[in-house]
Amino acid sequence: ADPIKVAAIYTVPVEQQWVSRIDKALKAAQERGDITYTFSENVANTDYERVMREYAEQGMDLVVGEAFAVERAARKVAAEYPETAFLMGSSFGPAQPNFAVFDNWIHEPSYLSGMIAGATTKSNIIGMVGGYAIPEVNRLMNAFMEGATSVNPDVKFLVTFINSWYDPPKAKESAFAMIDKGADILYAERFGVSDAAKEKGILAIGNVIDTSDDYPGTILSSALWHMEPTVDRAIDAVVSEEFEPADYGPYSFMSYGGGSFIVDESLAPADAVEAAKAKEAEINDGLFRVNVNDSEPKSTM
Amino acid sequence: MALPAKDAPVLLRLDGITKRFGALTANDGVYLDLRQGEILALLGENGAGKTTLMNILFGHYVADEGSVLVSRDGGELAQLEPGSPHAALDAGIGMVHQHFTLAENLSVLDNILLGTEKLSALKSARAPARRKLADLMTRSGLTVGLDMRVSQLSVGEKQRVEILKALYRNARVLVLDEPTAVLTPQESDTLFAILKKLAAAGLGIVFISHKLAEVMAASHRIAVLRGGAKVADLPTSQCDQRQLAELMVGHEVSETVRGAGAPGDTLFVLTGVSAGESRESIRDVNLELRSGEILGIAGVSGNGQTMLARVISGLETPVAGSMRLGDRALTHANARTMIDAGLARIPEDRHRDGIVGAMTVSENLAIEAIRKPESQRFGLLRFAAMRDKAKAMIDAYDIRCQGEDSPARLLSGGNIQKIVLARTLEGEPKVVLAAQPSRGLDVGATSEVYRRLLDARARGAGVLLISEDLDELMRLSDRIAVIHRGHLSAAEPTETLDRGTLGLRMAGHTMEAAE
Amino acid sequence: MSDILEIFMSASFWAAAIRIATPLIFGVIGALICERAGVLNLGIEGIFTAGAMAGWMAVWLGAGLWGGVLVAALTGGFFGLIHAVLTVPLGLSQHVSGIGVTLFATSLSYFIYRTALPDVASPPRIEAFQPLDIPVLSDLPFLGPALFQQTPLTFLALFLVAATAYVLYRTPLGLAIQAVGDNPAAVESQGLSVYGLRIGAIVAGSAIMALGGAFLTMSAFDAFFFGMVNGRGWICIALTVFASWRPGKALLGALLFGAFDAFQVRLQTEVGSFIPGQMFLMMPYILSIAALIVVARRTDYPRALLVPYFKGQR
Amino acid sequence: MIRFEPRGPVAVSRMIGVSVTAALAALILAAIPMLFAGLSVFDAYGLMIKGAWGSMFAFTEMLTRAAPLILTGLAAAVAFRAKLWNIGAEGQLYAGALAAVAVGTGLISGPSFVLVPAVILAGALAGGLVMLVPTLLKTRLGVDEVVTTLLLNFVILLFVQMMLEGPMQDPMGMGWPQSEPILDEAALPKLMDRMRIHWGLVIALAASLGVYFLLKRTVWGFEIRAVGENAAAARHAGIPVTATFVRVGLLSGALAGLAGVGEVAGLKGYLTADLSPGFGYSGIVVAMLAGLSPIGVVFAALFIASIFVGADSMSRATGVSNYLADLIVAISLLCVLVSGLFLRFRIRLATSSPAQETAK
Ligand SMILES: Nc1ncnc2c1ncn2[C@@H]1O[C@H](COP(=O)(O)OP(=O)(O)OP(=O)(O)O)[C@@H](O)[C@H]1O
Ligand SMILES: Nc1ncnc2c1ncn2[C@@H]1O[C@H](COP(=O)(O)OP(=O)(O)OP(=O)(O)O)[C@@H](O)[C@H]1O
Ligand SMILES: [Mg+2]
Ligand SMILES: [Mg+2]
Repeated sequence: ADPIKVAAIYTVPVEQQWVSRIDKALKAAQERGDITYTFSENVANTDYERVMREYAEQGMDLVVGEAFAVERAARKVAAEYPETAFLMGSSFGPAQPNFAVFDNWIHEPSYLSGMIAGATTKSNIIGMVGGYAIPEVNRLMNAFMEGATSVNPDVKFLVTFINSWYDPPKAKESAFAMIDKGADILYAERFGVSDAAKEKGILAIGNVIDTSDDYPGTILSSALWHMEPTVDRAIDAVVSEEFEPADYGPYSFMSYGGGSFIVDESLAPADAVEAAKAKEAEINDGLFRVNVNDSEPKSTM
Repeated sequence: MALPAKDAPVLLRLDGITKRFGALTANDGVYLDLRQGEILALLGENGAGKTTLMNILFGHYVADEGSVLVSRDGGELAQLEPGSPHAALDAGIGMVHQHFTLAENLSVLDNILLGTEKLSALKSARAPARRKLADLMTRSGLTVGLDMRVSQLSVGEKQRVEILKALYRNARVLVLDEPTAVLTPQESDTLFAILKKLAAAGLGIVFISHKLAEVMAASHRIAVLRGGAKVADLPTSQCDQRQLAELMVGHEVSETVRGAGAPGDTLFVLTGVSAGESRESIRDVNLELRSGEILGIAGVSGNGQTMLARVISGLETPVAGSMRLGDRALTHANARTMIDAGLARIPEDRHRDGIVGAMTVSENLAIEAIRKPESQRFGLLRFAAMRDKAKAMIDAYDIRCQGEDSPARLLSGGNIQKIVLARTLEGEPKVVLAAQPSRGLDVGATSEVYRRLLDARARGAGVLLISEDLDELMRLSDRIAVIHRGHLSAAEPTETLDRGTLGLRMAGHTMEAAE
Repeated sequence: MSDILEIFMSASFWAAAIRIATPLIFGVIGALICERAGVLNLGIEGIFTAGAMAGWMAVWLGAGLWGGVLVAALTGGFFGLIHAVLTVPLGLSQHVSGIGVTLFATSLSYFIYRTALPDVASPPRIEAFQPLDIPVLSDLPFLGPALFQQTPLTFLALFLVAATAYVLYRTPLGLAIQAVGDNPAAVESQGLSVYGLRIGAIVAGSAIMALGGAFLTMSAFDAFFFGMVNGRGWICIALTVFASWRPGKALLGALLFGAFDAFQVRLQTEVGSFIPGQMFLMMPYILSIAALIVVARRTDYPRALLVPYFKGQR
Repeated sequence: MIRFEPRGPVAVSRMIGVSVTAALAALILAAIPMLFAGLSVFDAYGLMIKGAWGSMFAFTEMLTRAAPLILTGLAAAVAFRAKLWNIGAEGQLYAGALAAVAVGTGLISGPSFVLVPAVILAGALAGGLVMLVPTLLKTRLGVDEVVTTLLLNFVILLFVQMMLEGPMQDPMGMGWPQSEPILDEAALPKLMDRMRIHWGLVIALAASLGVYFLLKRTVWGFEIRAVGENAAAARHAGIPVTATFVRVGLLSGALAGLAGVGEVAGLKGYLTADLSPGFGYSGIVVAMLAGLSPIGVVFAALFIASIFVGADSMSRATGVSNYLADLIVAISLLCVLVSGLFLRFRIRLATSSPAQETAK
């Protein structure tokens, strides 16, 4: 069969952790010959609707994107182009006839990486630097904090948001400030945090993408997001003309391979690794559910 | 006055200079020689092309035709590279511009050094420069504090810096564009003494002036420009003032004479007014102006005249004292209320305060009356009415311009002053404040200003004339007061005063000592 | 309260303040040089971006760190030249030309970066400048970690402050630059070229600004990101006024800003749960405005700032 | 050595000639990055034109993007006329949007003919008040407004974020920092079905006529021009300088605020902290391209919007990085800027030989 035509619309540059996962999954599908792929990055809010329409007008079979700040417009456009399938990142539910949603539901591996961090910290202080306090970020941080306190009730958290998706120097400064306050593990929601950890010789927790090659000996554990299960299912559905406006969110769960957890065993205590692995199995078997808490995390010191 | 030798070598030759600005010919085939040791005065009406000619000589402008020849080191005349001040400086030409060209944020020393050292030098060589300048200052008599910031200098001092700049560069030709326009009589006298000394030492000097008396006193030779062309070039000894005035304007000029006045009641009163904080402040000023008189205020610039004018113009609020016009208290008035109260103000800096250059002549004529029913209705401008009125004023005041819709910035100083006169005197004001009303104006324009002020007086208005020109004050004023360091003396009838007394008081000799 | 005192007592706080201040020092010195010559350079935000991108890319392509610094400076100079040509001989509005240069430099940098590196999942990294370990000095108690464990670019910035002050106040060139920003006619009547001085100052100033950008990608961080300059250039424009166009005060202003930023980052973790984070982030801007109100009366502007000079025009 | 001589009135033919030359220069320069990206230049330009003017959809999209640019352009133009350097239209736009949302999401209720004007008024007022701060700081305390307006942009944006994460956050927004949607009765009506083009454009066009009329025909306009050209002389002539600055500040801020109203009440329906892709800054560019003429602002905004929308669409059709669109806008801007100079000045190459000079 001919490859189907897929377009993606990103509101940030493709290097950003989040969209880089979507981009990667789509590029892989293109490599396989399943799709042709094109994208627009850094699309301003004002322009989002136009870009969606343009792609729809160009006869794209599937449009992938993030509807977070443009929910209403995105849904309206989708409704006007029933021939095109839309798979959009969204905090809300799917909509008839063609608007499917996804989100980065990696609170499970975040919980696990929290368990590792909680068991590894010596100062009992963990610093967390985030971009904005939005649900997608909050839920991962909260899961991480819960995981850490579950193994170490004494652990305290420092939380800062830098109010920017991209300002590595600033994220780095926030991280330095936390190290000054005694943090010996940093939760690296943004670029820049791991650099501070590396420079000061402490540990960092990765998020969404695997950066352990960039910071050997620094990344203690990471919660990774994989868009392949989500994207591939959507592509299959479009190819087989069975695309439904469903919630693809669960395909980011660990049980579907949408999320995964890695740990550098040379840096973590063996029993902690063992406990986390055990919890991982419980989650995959459906025996343990990680809480979803979208409220803004606060410092506990 | 000792003349330079007839066969003194020619230092500089302007050879058929023509310069056009669009349709206007500012210089029209001008030939001019300057010999070593000679002081040449350049005369002409406003807009006759004097400044333009000097700017071409100095390389600010490039002539459309003709060339400038200079003798380097007393040798053969050689063509000067046009359009390059740098080349002019190298050839020993120094210029003191009509508007000072000093960086106010630098010290006197640094202003003089500017451009004399290699820009790649790692350090400004101030010490040797100081020594050379000390020597220059004693020889020429041009003294000024080298470490003062230029912004703190008086006009006279700035002028000295300008000349020092030229001398420091070993100028052999010195050009001064209206050097005395802003100087007091004493300062002017000093300046000309210095110029004579410099000429005797071998410099060639060209100066521009509108003041015929000083031209007669200080020059060896006089050249007159009219409409861009040279109309006369004579030894000073063969000239007289009346003849020069006629040469400049092209027709006979009548002397302005002040008839006997009929002063009426007291109109405008300042009681114990103080304003300002710096050295340009006024302290406890008392003043009474009667209707039908001209009250002159004499003083060396920088003694508070500017502040006094600002207070009376409604631009500055006094910190103490009161101000009254008739029964109306005006102490806290702003410009608007002053105008409405019937006070006309002619500003000393007509380019800065008098006109909005980018707006048209007609708009500038209407600006003070823009909220009056004659110019607007329901907040909408009445263009036709404004234009008609402008045309009438242009005729009545003989404002030379390319129509009422041309931008005011293109007009010459004299014509700009006429705009100000027209719009302020138009409403038959009760009081007229005229600050330096003839500064920089030519003979014709000056006599026009005088006539208008005398007319106002005849009509019964009170005129307050602030001026640094003693001749002007003596000629126009019924009474004269002197301002010194912010204090205003009591006014005395002009008949009881003479130039010498006034000059001394302006210089700060106390009233008692003078009497 | 004691927590707050503790912040000021820590060497790492002061080290952070200097680090955060470094790009601002480059920026404010560059802006100051341009404005002293009479030209406002709102291209600074774009020149920061271009310097950040070009410097980083040069290193990434193998030019070596100092090679990267040089490339950044040349890039800044190039964009400065555009601004200079538009505003000096052509006399165009300095605001618009500056904003135009910012647009141009930013979009060109992004376009080149993206076209050269279309397929990067995460931004490629370089081996950035490392903090120096100066014998003796770096080991001093408190002062060592606070002042002397910085990267070479920070020392370059400090050196540039001193050099700029020296040139401005002690050399013929500096005097000419000051004069041309005050009264171009004074410069021209002394045989110097107004255009030459202004163009030169803008190019040099812009080259220095670009180093501020280079610091971000080669010292503060080790990769280039879109939007990474994030308003730092604009801050420098404000700091220049704050500093009354004096290099010493410019350094002080940048350090104050850096200290405040470092402080708010630390304070946020202390009281972040009570006060919205944006309040902290607003503070530097509000304080800058407050500072301007205090200094406004006393500053003397370069009088010719924003005024184009046309030879021989009325 | 280049020399400039100011020209008098410009002939229409010359105006057209210069504009065409500028456009050609821009096309040629913009071709360089296109070639660099491996595009066929002619196809690319074809796609650009199609992307901005080639269909009703493209055309309305272009107009939609032009509407806020007209308003921010006017904001800059009117302020710059008085030499009040308002660089803060971006912040004022957000203030306007914030106020529109505050009023339009249920603060008051009523029919459209009440709510829509209320929203518009609130936005204009908010923008104006924001600009009042730097204006008063300038007139009362002598604080440079370039810097204060610039800095206030950041303060206001942070304030908007704070409100969107705090009191004004949409409770139904799943925690996203965004406001509640504007009530349907408070939204600016659309101009066409299925298109995004809305009444904001009409407001913008009306505003440009209004500002033109104000500057040209009214006493206030006269005073604005006088203060802008020579504040000292205006003051001496009795024009209330401070009051004029305050009026101009309020008007300029209000116009920028209206841009925010249009974006939020006409286009998006709710407020997020990334509402504007720099419309405030682009407004300055628009104003200067227009030579500060209020009518010219409309055309300049259409020009900028066409270039951006066209180039953006072209980059998508060709699969080239869409940063190309911004780059082409920047290049066009620089070219048009330079060309404006040829209209205002006669440019001569002065050589050192006077003979050559006369030969010209
Ligand atoms: N740059 C210029 N552009 C256009 N016209 C000019 C320019 N410079 C001078 N002019 C015009 O050329 C004529 C001569 O001007 P110039 O300044 O030489 O007169 P002036 O004799 O020095 O007058 P004043 O006594 O008022 O100083 C005037 O009509 C003036 O308006
Ligand atoms: N020459 C000037 N150049 C630039 N700005 C000026 C100038 N003169 C005045 N201003 C600006 O105008 C502001 C207001 O001046 P001022 O309050 O004296 O005006 P005013 O005529 O008294 O107005 P009002 O009658 O409304 O009080 C000054 O603070 C200054 O910012
Ligand atoms: Mg003259
Ligand atoms: Mg006032």
